[in-house]
Amino acid sequence: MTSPTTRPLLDVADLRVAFGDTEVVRGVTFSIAAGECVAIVGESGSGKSVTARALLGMAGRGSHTESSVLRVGGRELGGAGEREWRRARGRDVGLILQDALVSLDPLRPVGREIDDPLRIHERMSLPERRARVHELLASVGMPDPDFAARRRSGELSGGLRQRALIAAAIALDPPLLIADEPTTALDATVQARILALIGEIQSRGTGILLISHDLAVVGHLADRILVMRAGEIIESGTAAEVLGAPREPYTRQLIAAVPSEVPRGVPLARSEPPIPIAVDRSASRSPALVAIAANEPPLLAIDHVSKTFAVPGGRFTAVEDVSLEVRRGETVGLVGESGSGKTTLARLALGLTTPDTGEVTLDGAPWSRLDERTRRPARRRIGAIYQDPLSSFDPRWSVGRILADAWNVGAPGRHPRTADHAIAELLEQVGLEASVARRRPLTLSGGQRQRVAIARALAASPEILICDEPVSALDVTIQAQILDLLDDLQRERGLALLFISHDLGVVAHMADRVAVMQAGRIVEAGAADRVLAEPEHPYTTRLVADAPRLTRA
Amino acid sequence: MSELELRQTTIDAEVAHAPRRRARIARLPRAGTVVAGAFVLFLLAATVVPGLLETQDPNRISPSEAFDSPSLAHWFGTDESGRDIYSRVVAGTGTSLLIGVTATFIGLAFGLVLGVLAGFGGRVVDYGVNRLVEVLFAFPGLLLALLVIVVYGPGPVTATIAVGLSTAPGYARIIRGQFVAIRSSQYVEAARVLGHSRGRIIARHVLPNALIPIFVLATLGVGQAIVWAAALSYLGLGAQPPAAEWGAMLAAGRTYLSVAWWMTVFPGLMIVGTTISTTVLGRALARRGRGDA
Amino acid sequence: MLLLGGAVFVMWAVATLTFFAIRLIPGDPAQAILGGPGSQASQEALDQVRRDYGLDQPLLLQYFAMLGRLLTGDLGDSYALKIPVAELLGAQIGGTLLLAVLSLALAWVLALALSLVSTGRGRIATAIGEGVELTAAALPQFWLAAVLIAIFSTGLGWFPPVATGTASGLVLPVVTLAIPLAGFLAQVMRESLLDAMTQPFVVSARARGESAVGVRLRHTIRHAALPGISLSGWALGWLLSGAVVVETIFAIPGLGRTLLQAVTLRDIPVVTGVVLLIALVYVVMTVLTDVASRTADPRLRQEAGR
Amino acid sequence: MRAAHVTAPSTTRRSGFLAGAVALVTTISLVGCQAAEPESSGDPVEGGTLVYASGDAEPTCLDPHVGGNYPQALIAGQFLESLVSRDESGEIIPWLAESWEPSVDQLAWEFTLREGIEFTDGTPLDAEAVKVNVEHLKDPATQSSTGYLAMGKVESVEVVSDRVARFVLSAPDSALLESLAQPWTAIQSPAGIARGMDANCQAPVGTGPFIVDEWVKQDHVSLVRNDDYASAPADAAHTGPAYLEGIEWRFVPDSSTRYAALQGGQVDVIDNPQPDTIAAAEGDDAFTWIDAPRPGASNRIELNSGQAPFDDERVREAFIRAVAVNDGIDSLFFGTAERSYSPLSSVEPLAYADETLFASDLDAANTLLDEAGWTERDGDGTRMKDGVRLTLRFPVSTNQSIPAEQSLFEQVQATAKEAGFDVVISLLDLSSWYGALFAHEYEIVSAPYTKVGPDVLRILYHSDSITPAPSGYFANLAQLDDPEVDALLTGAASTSDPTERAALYEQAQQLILGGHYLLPLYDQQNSFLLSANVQGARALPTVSTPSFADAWLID
Repeated sequence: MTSPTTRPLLDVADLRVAFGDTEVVRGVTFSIAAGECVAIVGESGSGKSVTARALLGMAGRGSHTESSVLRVGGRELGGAGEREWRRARGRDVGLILQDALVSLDPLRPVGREIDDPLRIHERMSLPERRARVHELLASVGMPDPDFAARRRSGELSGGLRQRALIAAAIALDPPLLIADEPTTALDATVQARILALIGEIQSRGTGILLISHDLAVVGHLADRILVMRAGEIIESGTAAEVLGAPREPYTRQLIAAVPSEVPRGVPLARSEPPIPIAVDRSASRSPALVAIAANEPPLLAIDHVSKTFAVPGGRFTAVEDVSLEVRRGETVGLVGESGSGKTTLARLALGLTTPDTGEVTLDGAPWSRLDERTRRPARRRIGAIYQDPLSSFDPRWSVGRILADAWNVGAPGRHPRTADHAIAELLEQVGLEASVARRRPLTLSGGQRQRVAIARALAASPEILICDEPVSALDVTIQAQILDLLDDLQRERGLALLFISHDLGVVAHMADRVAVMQAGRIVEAGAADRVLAEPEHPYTTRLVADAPRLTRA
Repeated sequence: MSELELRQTTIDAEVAHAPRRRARIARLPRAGTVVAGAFVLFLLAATVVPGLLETQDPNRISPSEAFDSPSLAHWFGTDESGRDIYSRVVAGTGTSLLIGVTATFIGLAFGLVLGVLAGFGGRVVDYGVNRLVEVLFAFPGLLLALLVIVVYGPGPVTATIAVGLSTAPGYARIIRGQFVAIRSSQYVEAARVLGHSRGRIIARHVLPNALIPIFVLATLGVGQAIVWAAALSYLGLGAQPPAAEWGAMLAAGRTYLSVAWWMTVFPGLMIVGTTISTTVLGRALARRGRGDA
Repeated sequence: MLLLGGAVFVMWAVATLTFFAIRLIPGDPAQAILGGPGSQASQEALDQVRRDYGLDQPLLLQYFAMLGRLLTGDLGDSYALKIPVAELLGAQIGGTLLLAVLSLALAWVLALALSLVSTGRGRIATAIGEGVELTAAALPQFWLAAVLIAIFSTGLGWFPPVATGTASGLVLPVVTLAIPLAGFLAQVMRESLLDAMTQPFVVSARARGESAVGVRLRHTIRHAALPGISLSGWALGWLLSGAVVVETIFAIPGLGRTLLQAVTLRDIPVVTGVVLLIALVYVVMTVLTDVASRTADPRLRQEAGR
Repeated sequence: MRAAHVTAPSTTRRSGFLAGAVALVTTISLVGCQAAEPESSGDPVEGGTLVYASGDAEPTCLDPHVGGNYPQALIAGQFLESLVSRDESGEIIPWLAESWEPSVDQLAWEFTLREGIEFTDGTPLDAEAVKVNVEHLKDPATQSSTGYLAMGKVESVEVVSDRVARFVLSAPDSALLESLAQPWTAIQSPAGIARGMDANCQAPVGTGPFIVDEWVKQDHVSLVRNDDYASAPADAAHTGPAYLEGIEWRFVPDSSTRYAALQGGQVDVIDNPQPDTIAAAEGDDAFTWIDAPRPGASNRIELNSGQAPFDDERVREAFIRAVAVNDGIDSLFFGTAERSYSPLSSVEPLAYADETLFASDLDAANTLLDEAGWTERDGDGTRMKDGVRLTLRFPVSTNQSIPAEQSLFEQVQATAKEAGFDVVISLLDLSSWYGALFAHEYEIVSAPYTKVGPDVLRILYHSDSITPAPSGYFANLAQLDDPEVDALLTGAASTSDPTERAALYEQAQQLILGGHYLLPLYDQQNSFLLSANVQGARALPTVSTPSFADAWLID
């Protein structure tokens, strides 16, 4: 832990940003010293990103920014004009955004993007600049800098392009670097390396302002943490203070919502969580469920299934010889990084894709072998929940119509008036008011949409739900609520869940058994606590090691 | 013909970025929609009851009043035979809109058949239809129109058919694209997972969602069809005298551009006004259909 | 992407379609050969010509004979001008392509400029921009040409109304063709520009100190231009149709005028030749724009590979 | 004995893919150029290239022997010359032939050629060349239409000496000199002809003041001065080479563009100007207007008397009485065209006009229609008889009728409607237009016809012309079938007495007009607008084509 040195790189006092009459940042005060990493934590809409942008004079169109102090690199920029701000951007402050795929211009070679600050701020010759770009790419750990400089962001892997984005931000070695959700879209292993890279930059004396919704990420890097909510900083302190002894209930709620260390069955969102020391996972599991799981044949059985797709110049194997069983009332977690074949496996389970070899059976009966016409009546038994609920709704339909449509499948020919009643009931079950039925999904928040999606899945009275990254797009507290909801519903209805996620923490919290997928194969499977505690396969070991963990104390 | 295709990109963008679009559209002046609505109402009135709006018989000649500039007696002036241009513009609304709407309808109907075949007919049919559409694209639109007219004789009917046919490949390509996009969308997948039949999914999800953007395209197509029919009139192959069709009026007035600007400006304004107002309204309706704004 | 096989198929289908469609046209080809409609050619002359040109053969034989000639690159002789069609069109294609390509380029520039100027600058600018686009797209070329001539030739005397092969003579025809096309292109470009302007990379670029103008010129303009590239094949076809009117008005020798004249004269070999040539241009252009789009935007390559 | 009857429809104005535009003269008649002949100011100046913008269709062959239409005549006059010409009084005057003499039986004509004339390829102009030309015209392989018909009675040409050629006729032909005055029978270099049709079409070789240098299709023909020119016609303003270095003959189909180009100084001369531009140019010192109506028939609307309803003369008269065109002609043609009441062009001295037959009288028209049994009316106000509507199909060629004329037809339509006629105008391209005529799908039609002399009446109104040619063509569009008219026209063509001939033609015209077979409108309009810097240009008094042999440019 570094302590603030004499002269802060950034000094902000009473920063306020308003859009029209709505104030979204309300009196934020903090400072960052050289070599220090300060993190702002908050959920979407808390004003953390607007704060970060305001520090670059880029709060956005139609915004009004004021502050009593806004000193960047020793220069007061409060009330500065665009020209003055431009001189500061890139030179005094660098910015790293989430997902370099869209944060780097997809049509320009990354070398040009990195070159931009050099061209704009420095009088350097072309060869000098080219050499500097090479140097920068090498310094962020790019394997082949010259090759990479000529690539466009879409032609690089997620980790490499994020490195390129960082290289562009530190091109002029700015004393302050703002990282706004720098690792959010990345796989765990990549995330760990990018965080290490940021830590390395920090160790060179650069001040870092880290913006994140993820306490686990923040915990790794930050010296001090500011918790933001509704435009205000409600709590601040050293990382140890905030994570170890949170004063504010909201902070405690945030910490509790992180699922990774919370055992199966313990709600994440509802009450004050106990500070877990060592919890016996199996103890918290309901004995009834275990009994069911043990005695019955698997509800869903995936048996030596393979699937390949034609790609230019050959075939791509998405799923290779995978076997997996889900029993009634059980949650099976499927973990893997992007591109590992998780989603293809989900589609195979749903009967949307037919396997090349192997077979999927439902309740011991053929499933993948059936033709669509025969399979159709049984489809209601398997429900699905997607990462992006909005795109899974017909944009023209209201929530009520969406639910009625699904409900009719569960029991065709039922009376329409009963449907209204059923819809209200479904909405209540997922924690929504009955009036939501009249609204269109577009007008709902992300969490509400996912609740509607769950309600739809339940409407058809399924026996098993395939959940493909159901919470990855949600804020941590919302994620906690959705996970709790799924947990409750499972308990009430005896549902089986195939829970697919890239997030080890979420899977650890949800799953009874875990299967780890890599490059189309299941490399390891077994009871959740065993796999995560004592991984056997090196890949699993690396996943577990790289997963961000909330470190307290 | 297939500026429609260009439009398609626009609409894809609208669909893909519905929330952003909403924010943007909300900023557009509502007055625009109102004005467009009023204009379309005028057009409809002129189509249904032209007699109420005309100030005199649109075909009444009066050589002594030829080339009179706009005045209280003749709001839009008179043409080379002393006919009242305002009354002719009103009288021509029905014909012009009929040409525009029918041609668009023909193009759309052909496009729909081809698009549905390609979108739902399986790989082989899709391939075949796509090649056919490519062939039609490679065939210059105006030539197609010329051939139809030369074979079946000039006149509003053949001009309409000709314009309609030449727009068909553009529509077909767009409609196919719409179908393919919606067919592979997640809400169609969600409906499949619920166990809905193919026919029900097409009827309840694919068609309605595909047709909304196509409706917007069609509103643009109407104006464009009128412009194309006007080009045929310039070549002397469009509407036949004394029909007061806008394109024909524009073509006739071109000769006298230096003598009587009003002969072309007013019919021209009608075409432009029709294109803009139907487009504005079409977009507004599409937004309502999609549920944003 | 049109593969070679697809291209050959398109050419064959266009040739076949043209061959049979043109036979539907009333009018005796033999008369077209003997001085056109209204000629008073004798029965002997008509018979002689029918024999010479194989017009007395069954239709299917004529069709295969035509295909055979096409395979050897022989487009036949013009009925009216009695010179090889290839020679006639060879002299025309350059001018028409030059006209079309210049118009396309100008349309791009105008559309880009309009969308850059009017996008993201508030609702009034947007409304004006959209109004200009729709109006431009709704302008009939023959009328636009007359107005441009009235202003820039007769009024100001800047450009000649008759294109005589000089650069200044091409200005008005190119502008006439480009304005409506620019109206269409701008609508699409505005959309992608707007899309690009909300992308995070714009924030990144500005955070590096790029100015608003710099962002537009170095970043978003490329995104706006992309649909312009991919629509060039279509646009070229549109321009070639428009060339019929514009070449007539500005007295430019070219394919459009040749086509119109050939249809009027029922000069079947010339009509077939022009149609095939335009189809070829379209096919080549489609392939080129496809390649260009993929080069400009690596995302498209990935989609294809997925 | 058959009279010389050779004809073809002519093209006017913008069109031009008509096979023939013959002007065969049966008598020496006065065909004048009514041009406001430009006043020459100052002395001729050497040099400069004149730019001519033609609205007529571009010829498909520059050799007027092939086919033979007006657009070919327009340009061929610049580089080809005929054996004889005519002056403004209508007198035949020497050109390539310095004198001629018919035999007593009128079956042989000896032409003595000028001495020392060479074609521009160096071939001498001799009797052999004349022989080759006539044989070329008569050879079916040449595909000549107009010239072939003009040489109908010429059996052969004999070479009497180097300079004397003897035309041997199958029958007396008083129109021979006029036939030979036409551009379609112009004399070309035998060596040029020997190159074959392709080469000769591209650049015919003649004796004229200019030489074809290059023909860029659809764009222009470059003509350069013939520096050895020495064969000006007898009425030329000067002898010897032209003052101009050359002519750039451009094809500009759009009339507005043509006028704009003239205004901008891009071109020096345009043809086929729109009436409103003529009116505008007339009041402007910067332009000169040459008004040169074509010889032959007037522009008129023919009434198809061969089928219902116009097989009833009362209905024909009713139509002619019902329509009003005078105001329309005034306003649409801006005073540049004068109403005609004759079947013949006003440049024909034997033209007979009767204005009283054409006075508009709606009441009379209604009475006549009532008498004819067209008493019912349908919802539109169109008259009906036995359930048949009084519909008049009116095919209009967009290639032949300028916009003003099309507008006039719309006015005809509007005024005829008041009497209960439903006139259905179809705007057609030339091929479709002929198709409609050949199929008799018309009740009224307007078809211009250029031919020097009143013999055009025989072409248009003799019952022989009802029978279609193999191609389907027939000239008697009114389907006038009257033995009395036939007898008068045949007699007029064969008589050698000018007074008797004039009387016969007058009687024939009285019958044709009195039978209400046609509605004359105005002369076949043929105008040129010249920039004021063009001096000394004129329209030749043969078929009113422009001549630039005496023209020069001032700056």
